[in-house]
Amino acid sequence: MTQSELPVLTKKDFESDQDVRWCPGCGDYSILAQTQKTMPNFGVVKEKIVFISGIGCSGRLPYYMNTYGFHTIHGRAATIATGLKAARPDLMVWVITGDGDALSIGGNHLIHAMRRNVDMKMIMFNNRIYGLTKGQASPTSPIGKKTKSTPLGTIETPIIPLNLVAAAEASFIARSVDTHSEHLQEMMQRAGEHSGAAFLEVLQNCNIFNDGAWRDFTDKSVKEDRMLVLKHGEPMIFGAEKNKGIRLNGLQPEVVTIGENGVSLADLWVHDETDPDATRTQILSRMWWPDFPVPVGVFRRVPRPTHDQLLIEQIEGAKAARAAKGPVDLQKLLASGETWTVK
Amino acid sequence: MTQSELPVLTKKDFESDQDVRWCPGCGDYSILAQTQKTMPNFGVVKEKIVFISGIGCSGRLPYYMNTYGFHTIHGRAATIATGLKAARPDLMVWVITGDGDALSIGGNHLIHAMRRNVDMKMIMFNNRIYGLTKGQASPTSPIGKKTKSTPLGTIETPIIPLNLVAAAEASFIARSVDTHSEHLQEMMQRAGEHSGAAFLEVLQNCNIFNDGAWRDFTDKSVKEDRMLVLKHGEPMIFGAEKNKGIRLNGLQPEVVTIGENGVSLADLWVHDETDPDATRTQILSRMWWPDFPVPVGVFRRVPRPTHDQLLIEQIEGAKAARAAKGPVDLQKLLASGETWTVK
Amino acid sequence: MTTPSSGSQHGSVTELDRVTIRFAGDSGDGMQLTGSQFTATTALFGNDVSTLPDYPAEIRAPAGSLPGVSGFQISFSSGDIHTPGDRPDVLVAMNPAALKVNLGDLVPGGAIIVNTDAFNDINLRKAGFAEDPLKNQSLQGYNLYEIPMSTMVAGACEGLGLSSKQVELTKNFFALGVMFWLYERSMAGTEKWIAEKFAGKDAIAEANRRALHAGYAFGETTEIFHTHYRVAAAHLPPGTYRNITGNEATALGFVMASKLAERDLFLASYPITPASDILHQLSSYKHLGIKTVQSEDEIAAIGAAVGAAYGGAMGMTTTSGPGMALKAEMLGLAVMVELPLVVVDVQRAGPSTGMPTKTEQGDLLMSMFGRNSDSPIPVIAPATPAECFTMAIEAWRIALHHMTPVVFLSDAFLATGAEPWSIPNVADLPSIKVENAPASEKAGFRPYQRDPETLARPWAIPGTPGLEHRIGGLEKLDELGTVSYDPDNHHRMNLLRAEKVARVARDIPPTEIYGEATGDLLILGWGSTYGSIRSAVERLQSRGKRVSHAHLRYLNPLPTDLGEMLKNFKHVLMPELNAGQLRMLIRAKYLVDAVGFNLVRGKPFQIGEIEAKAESLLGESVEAAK
Amino acid sequence: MTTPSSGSQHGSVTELDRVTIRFAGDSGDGMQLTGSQFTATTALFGNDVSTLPDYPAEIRAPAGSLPGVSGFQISFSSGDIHTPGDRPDVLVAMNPAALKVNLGDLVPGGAIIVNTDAFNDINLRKAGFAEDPLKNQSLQGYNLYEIPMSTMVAGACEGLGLSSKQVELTKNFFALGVMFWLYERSMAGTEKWIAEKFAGKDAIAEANRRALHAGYAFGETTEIFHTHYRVAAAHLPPGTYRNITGNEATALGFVMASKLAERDLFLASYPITPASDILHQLSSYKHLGIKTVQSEDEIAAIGAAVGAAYGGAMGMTTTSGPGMALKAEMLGLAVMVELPLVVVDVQRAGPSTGMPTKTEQGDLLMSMFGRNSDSPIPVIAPATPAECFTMAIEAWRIALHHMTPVVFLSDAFLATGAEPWSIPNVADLPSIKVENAPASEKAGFRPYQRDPETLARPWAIPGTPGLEHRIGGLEKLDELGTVSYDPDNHHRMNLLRAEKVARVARDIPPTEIYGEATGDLLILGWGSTYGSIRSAVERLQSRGKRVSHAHLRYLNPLPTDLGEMLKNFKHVLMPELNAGQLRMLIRAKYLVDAVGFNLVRGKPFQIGEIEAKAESLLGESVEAAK
Ligand SMILES: Cc1ncc(C[n+]2csc(CCOP(=O)(O)OP(=O)(O)O)c2C)c(N)n1
Ligand SMILES: Cc1ncc(C[n+]2csc(CCOP(=O)(O)OP(=O)(O)O)c2C)c(N)n1
Ligand code: SF4
Ligand code: SF4
Ligand SMILES: [Mg+2]
Ligand SMILES: [Mg+2]
Repeated sequence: MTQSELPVLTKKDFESDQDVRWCPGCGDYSILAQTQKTMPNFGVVKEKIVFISGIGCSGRLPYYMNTYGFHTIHGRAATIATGLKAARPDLMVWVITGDGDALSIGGNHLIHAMRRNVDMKMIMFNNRIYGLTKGQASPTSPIGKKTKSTPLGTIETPIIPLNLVAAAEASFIARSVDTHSEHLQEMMQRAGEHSGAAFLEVLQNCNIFNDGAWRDFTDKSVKEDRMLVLKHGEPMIFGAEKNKGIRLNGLQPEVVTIGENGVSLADLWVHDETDPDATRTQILSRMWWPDFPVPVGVFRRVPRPTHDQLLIEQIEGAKAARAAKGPVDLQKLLASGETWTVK
Repeated sequence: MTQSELPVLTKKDFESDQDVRWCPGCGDYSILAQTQKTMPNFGVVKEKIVFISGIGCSGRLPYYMNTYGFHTIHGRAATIATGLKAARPDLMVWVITGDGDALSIGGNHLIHAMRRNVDMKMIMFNNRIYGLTKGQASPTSPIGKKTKSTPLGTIETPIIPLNLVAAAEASFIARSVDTHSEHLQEMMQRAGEHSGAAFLEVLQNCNIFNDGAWRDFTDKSVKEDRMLVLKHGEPMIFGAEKNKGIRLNGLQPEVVTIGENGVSLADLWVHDETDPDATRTQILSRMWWPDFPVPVGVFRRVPRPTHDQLLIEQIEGAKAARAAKGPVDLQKLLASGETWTVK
Repeated sequence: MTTPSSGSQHGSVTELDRVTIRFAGDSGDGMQLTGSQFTATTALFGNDVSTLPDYPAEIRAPAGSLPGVSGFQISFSSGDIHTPGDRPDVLVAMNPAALKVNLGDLVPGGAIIVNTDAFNDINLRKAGFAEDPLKNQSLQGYNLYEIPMSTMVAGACEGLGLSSKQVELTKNFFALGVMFWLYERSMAGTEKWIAEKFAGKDAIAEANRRALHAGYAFGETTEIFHTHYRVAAAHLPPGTYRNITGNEATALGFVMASKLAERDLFLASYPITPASDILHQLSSYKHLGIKTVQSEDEIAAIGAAVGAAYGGAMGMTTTSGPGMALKAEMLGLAVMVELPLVVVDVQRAGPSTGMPTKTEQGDLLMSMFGRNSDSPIPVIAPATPAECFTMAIEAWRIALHHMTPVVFLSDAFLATGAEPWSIPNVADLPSIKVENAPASEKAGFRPYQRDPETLARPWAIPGTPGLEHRIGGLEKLDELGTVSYDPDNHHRMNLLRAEKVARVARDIPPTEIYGEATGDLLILGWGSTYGSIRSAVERLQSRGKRVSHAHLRYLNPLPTDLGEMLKNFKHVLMPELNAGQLRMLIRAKYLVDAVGFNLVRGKPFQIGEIEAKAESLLGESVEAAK
Repeated sequence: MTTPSSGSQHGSVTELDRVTIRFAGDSGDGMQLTGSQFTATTALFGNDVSTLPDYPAEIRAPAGSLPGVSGFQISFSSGDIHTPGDRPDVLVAMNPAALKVNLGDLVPGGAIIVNTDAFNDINLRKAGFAEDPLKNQSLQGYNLYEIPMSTMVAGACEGLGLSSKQVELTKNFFALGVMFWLYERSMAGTEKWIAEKFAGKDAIAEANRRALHAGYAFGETTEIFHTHYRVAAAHLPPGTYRNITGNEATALGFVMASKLAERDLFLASYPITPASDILHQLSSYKHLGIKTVQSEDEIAAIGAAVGAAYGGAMGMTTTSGPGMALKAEMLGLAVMVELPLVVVDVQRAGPSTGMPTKTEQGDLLMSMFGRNSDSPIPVIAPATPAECFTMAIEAWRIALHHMTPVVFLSDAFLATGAEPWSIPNVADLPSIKVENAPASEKAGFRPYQRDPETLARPWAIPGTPGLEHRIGGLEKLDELGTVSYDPDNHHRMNLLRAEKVARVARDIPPTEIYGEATGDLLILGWGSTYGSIRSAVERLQSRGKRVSHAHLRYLNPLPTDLGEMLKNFKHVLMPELNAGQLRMLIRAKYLVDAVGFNLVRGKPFQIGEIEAKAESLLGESVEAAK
């Protein structure tokens, strides 16, 4: 994307003239605010930024961004982003989606966009419910969750989004929380800076149909003890007293207290977001409250050529190879194979 | 499924009158033969067995089985199996699919069938190519693979099927090879015996459009040294001399030679297919020749209530609860809410 | 004329035969609740009623904003009525935005009841009023009733220890109380509802009860209303009635169909407005043995339904336009394997995402032709909310007896609109049972050997000894059902599939005609336009016009008596909430120059619009209408 | 009369003006190759040719089995021809199965050339022959030529050190050699091809060359053929020609369109028979800067195409029936956001999976109506393989100039059939370029402000300063393009979308009529039925019948001159390879009693069938035909 003239833009520049239409108190407001705050940092002129969304409450975000925006159809945003980025490598493409949009109807496109390493930054608003359609179960709803479509509780094992995208070899994987503004901004910043398919899960509160879905561990009062903020190259420490940590026992992570029965800093699992092997992310993604603190931060960030880069490479390569044989002549192309002339 | 009268059936009983129409030399022949051989072992009467397939060369298998069979449409076999099994828990449902059918167009249904633990046994014929459509790249084609649709080679990171279904919490995960008849039969047997969603990947040779895709390690002459046959509860040993093994170094498996620089049997990673944590499967699924021997066998087998069981449970529970309030009266149901009578 | 006859003595009573009221307020003001409470009471009282909720697409737009306005219209009468009324006689506006949005629809001289407390500067600005309409002359020409509702409920609820915010929430019950007094309704039903709804929350319950009574008392004691109104009970045919929406009737219809067919019902569906409620309701019937699955998408949903049907259950799926589009390929498979299946499309305004909460009749041609190659499927459509019950059973009767998928076309107006329903006697409903193919000893079962009468193939479900066979999407050899590429066989099978569906026409009731069998104009409709067309025709006939009404429930195949019927009228007018979809089918089939009346505004026709259009046609100039 | 005039002297020559040959053998026998070699040489020689390959759906059925038979038919002539011929005059049958499958099509008295070596017991049984047809009388009435081809090539290839299996593989070149001699063709082209193809594999190359010459020599020296045949060069209009299939022409047409529009071409597609070759060919044009993606499914493919179009590229997707069905919802989005897009549907026999390699015209109505609500899209269809080139450019011209998705309907027959194509001069082709909306300083850009003439909206691509805006599937406010639920706006936008597509009709060539502008019968067709209809009409006209032919390339909107044209004929006959899809549109729009002729057998009409149908109509009794 062009870094050419670096215009000094502010949050205001990224606010559209549409008034925002989410329920009062919805977590989406904060996500929108952080998005608008983060955009100026990339030094990308706003006409080169595109927000593509599917359908859902989350899907309305592009209307509120004063950039190019495309509110597409349910579950297919990733496919449109794939075509757009392939056609226009110069653009910065963001995809906004929900847990139903990305994991239910859109699950297949998600996997394939990730394995292709399409250079898009996908933010998934995970509220563990279908908001726009007024409260049905989503693929992240916990077993037993009673919703309009599951009055006796769901009977389906939920999908762990980050484990799934790791299986699809996503090159950037992160998680944050709607109300943890600074952290969310940082994650957006990191996602935006990554070259390749970035997947950012945002734990979002739907106060109307699934209020408090994450509160147990995201609440300000408890988050230090119940969430683990991953930091690259640092041992996994958490807790209000910063005295708890994660140790690996074989493949099994376990919670330990530093100083207690001989556990020292050195024993802790040190995070490495650049670990080429996605296994680490898959283990971290399974850590969940109350057994574990819930990890947030950048799980994975590995370099890999993007889909559009590889596509262009092939084209440039083919052009060069062809150029060696002289200029391309369409007339010749049409006449390829046996021809004959009638006088 | 009914074990009632146990008829003594043979392979012949499961051969339909249709003549088989695959290319001479296709790996599908062997898979069909092992399938027909295995069926009698379940003591299930043949009218209670159903084979459902998508579209592809693999999709033709049901025509050759003298059971109930449904050759559906591309990528959707899992959805049809889901409805069939929910409606008819008494049936034994097999799903036959290909790498394109299951992972490309059908990827989303695959994930959701697995997380729901639909009691179906899915056999995926993986030939790393689109056979029926005469040779395009599939999601398992290696990067750089030249095909009709990718004349300069694919640029997409392939999907590791077993890693993906593990991310979807499949309760039974296994791999075998078309030509390894006994092992393949054993895997089908185990899949058939599992209650819940079973996923069996069969490395299959398409001798017309992708000949020798697996030969490097499946060939009789080399397989001992290049493949790892997983056995529950046993250390991971391989090699013609049975002297090589797999040791875990942190999260990283590594190949070691028993007896060399102090490595003993005790150091080897012991396989546990009942490991509740799918991480093991995800690590094993990433082991690949030439860095590692390619694992075959049962990667994972964990008990979990099936989708149809849970559905029936809810229904029985609701019926019981309701029965307590007296018999269901449809007339009353229609009249629920405020009613009034006009004389 | 329905507005208070000013000058009359307080306490006096005005007799009316029909009143249309619209409750309008902020999404947070509980207007849908207020409306349904008034509806229930009014229905109970014995009036014929028809209702139409109208809520914003946004989950919850900003308080006080124009998009945030939620409305509920009810029309009730001493005679029988078919629509929620073209334009309200009375508008209850809880805030400026509600007034702004709805004033245009009010009849001239209509009554406006406002909550003056909500008319503050902020709200006025949000609603885009330059100045307070209550203060300037802009509402002349209406009967304006200004009530400080918030203040009144605050007073009424003193001492209950509730927050002012909680108290404020009761003002809709105050408004309801006023309306109850105004139209001589009993508060009993609502009081009962409050007691149940807020059981345990005594203070809240009491607050709402007080607000209700305060409103009623206000009407009675204050001078502001010079009269109240009496709308006598309607003379509905005898029977036990309830009020029912189309989605409710649809869900109950399927439950009943399953009972009448003595087969398990299986629903797989993916949520989508305005169809979701059918999924919700059937999901709550687990105790009836109904199996429901919320699938990962619409393709998976119809796939699961096909799988269940293959297994011998009554497999079905419910959706709306965009979801219906996704089911096309799987529907084609169902046509090829000839399994019974019911697909419900609750149509909404499109194309694409369109206006998800608004009504339209745009999916008829997609249902007919939205599949690769010739792929015939019966299509039926209910005409009123209550009729969804009967037609849901019809859908299954056809699917089962003809071994075919059937499309059931409802729409947003039917789905959410309500009317009194004369509850049928379950014992009187005829069986729609069909048998599975029986087990067989001898080899050579023929899965495509057809019933000579219906051309239906046998339903040979897995588990039946001796019938093991294979089916699929590839063309089948006639009778044997094995794969065949034989050219003539393919042609024959295409004809058979078409003929099988065509023969459904032998099996449907004759087309009713309302009015003379011959005349100047036949108004031909289908689906939810029934009410507006029927009312318009009643008016036209009452003015001596030779106009009749025919309304199709069976769109494919078309009734065999239709061709004749069309010939007997000078003109044929076809009002549709689309660009003329059924009209195209009729013109192509009968070469009749049917004239279209097509408005796609996301809402039902107004009676007057159809009336006017008919008049213009009767005044000749068919050309103009083309 | 095209069979050898027996009795004539050896070496004598018979003049013919048209010959139709079918090469048939096992899938492994290389019949497609043999056919295309004969075609290339024959085209080079200057005949007009038309070909039709016919291979089994199975990848490779068992050797010698009936489903394993692969055929290739070529018709060549000294005059110009439009079809690969109804029935072959000569059948080359490499094994019993090939004889069994194809004998029925052969003209009475036709010639049969068989490889006797393949007529052993096993093969005879596989083909289901009770006894050897060469030995009994069953082939009386044909001219049978028995040649032990395997034996002959074995002899010819001695000393090359090849396995007998390898040698056996050359027998198709032997057969080719025989045919070359029989029809006075040069072997040069094929020899060249062999040299290139087997470069490096000298022994193989030599073996094939020897087999070819052996066949030729066999014809020359043996007594078995009493004559050989001369089909003089045709008098095609001057120009440089090549032989081309519909899929090749389609792919080249899109390359050319991209050049003429001066925009990048982007193709996202999911493989499906018979459309895959377009993806394959365009994927091989990376050096031309064409970007191709094989998507995970058809929805993703059209999604990516829409994304590319949004970005300003020429985004397109290619598919066949079942895949087309899956694209419905995304096509609806493209209609709503009004972006240019081309969707190619190479139709195949359905419904559902149907007969994937066979041809049909069954997707017209799906293309027109297969989306939720009224969602108008232009639909065009090429009439011949070579015409796919021109129409591919037309598709893009319309898409770009009218800012709309366009459906391009090809079919399996066009896709795989071939004909000589007079290669256009690139320099002569007109530009189809359109401009993007220019950057703007001032605020308030209106993404739905339309061109007054075409009603096209501006193409405002991301990256353009000052045009930042949002689009989507929700209904748009006229001009501004913001989300709107306004009822009248929705109605207006629906009319605008319809009118925009209707205006494409201002922009298409007048409908050509072949024959008189008035008469007894107009045969109206579209798509690949062109050749059969035109040939039938030529014959009818030559017999003095007042029959004309009009062939539509533009199916939506229909040409404005069509209505008038239809009025000028007593009867209108519409042959379609479907149940009457275009006929329904024509009848509905013009209220003309067009009669259908509908055969769905997975193959083109035979000229004679259309001729006969026309005759029966001309002999009145239109009723019967209904
Ligand atoms: C094809 C299609 N199917 C269904 C819908 C209805 N629909 C709209 S949003 C949605 C799910 C929303 O859930 P999620 O993605 O979690 O977004 P949220 O509203 O929770 O932010 C559904 C089912 C649709 N618009 N289109
Ligand atoms: C909706 C749809 N899209 C595309 C196709 C064409 N098609 C048939 S099989 C197939 C892929 C086959 O590959 P795979 O699943 O790997 O099976 P294989 O033939 O290799 O066994 C495709 C693309 C189709 N039949 N239906
Ligand atoms: S429904 Fe939930 S997610 Fe949607 S806007 Fe309201 S609070 Fe937010
Ligand atoms: S194409 Fe490949 S997979 Fe298909 S039948 Fe032939 S060999 Fe087997
Ligand atoms: Mg959600
Ligand atoms: Mg494959």
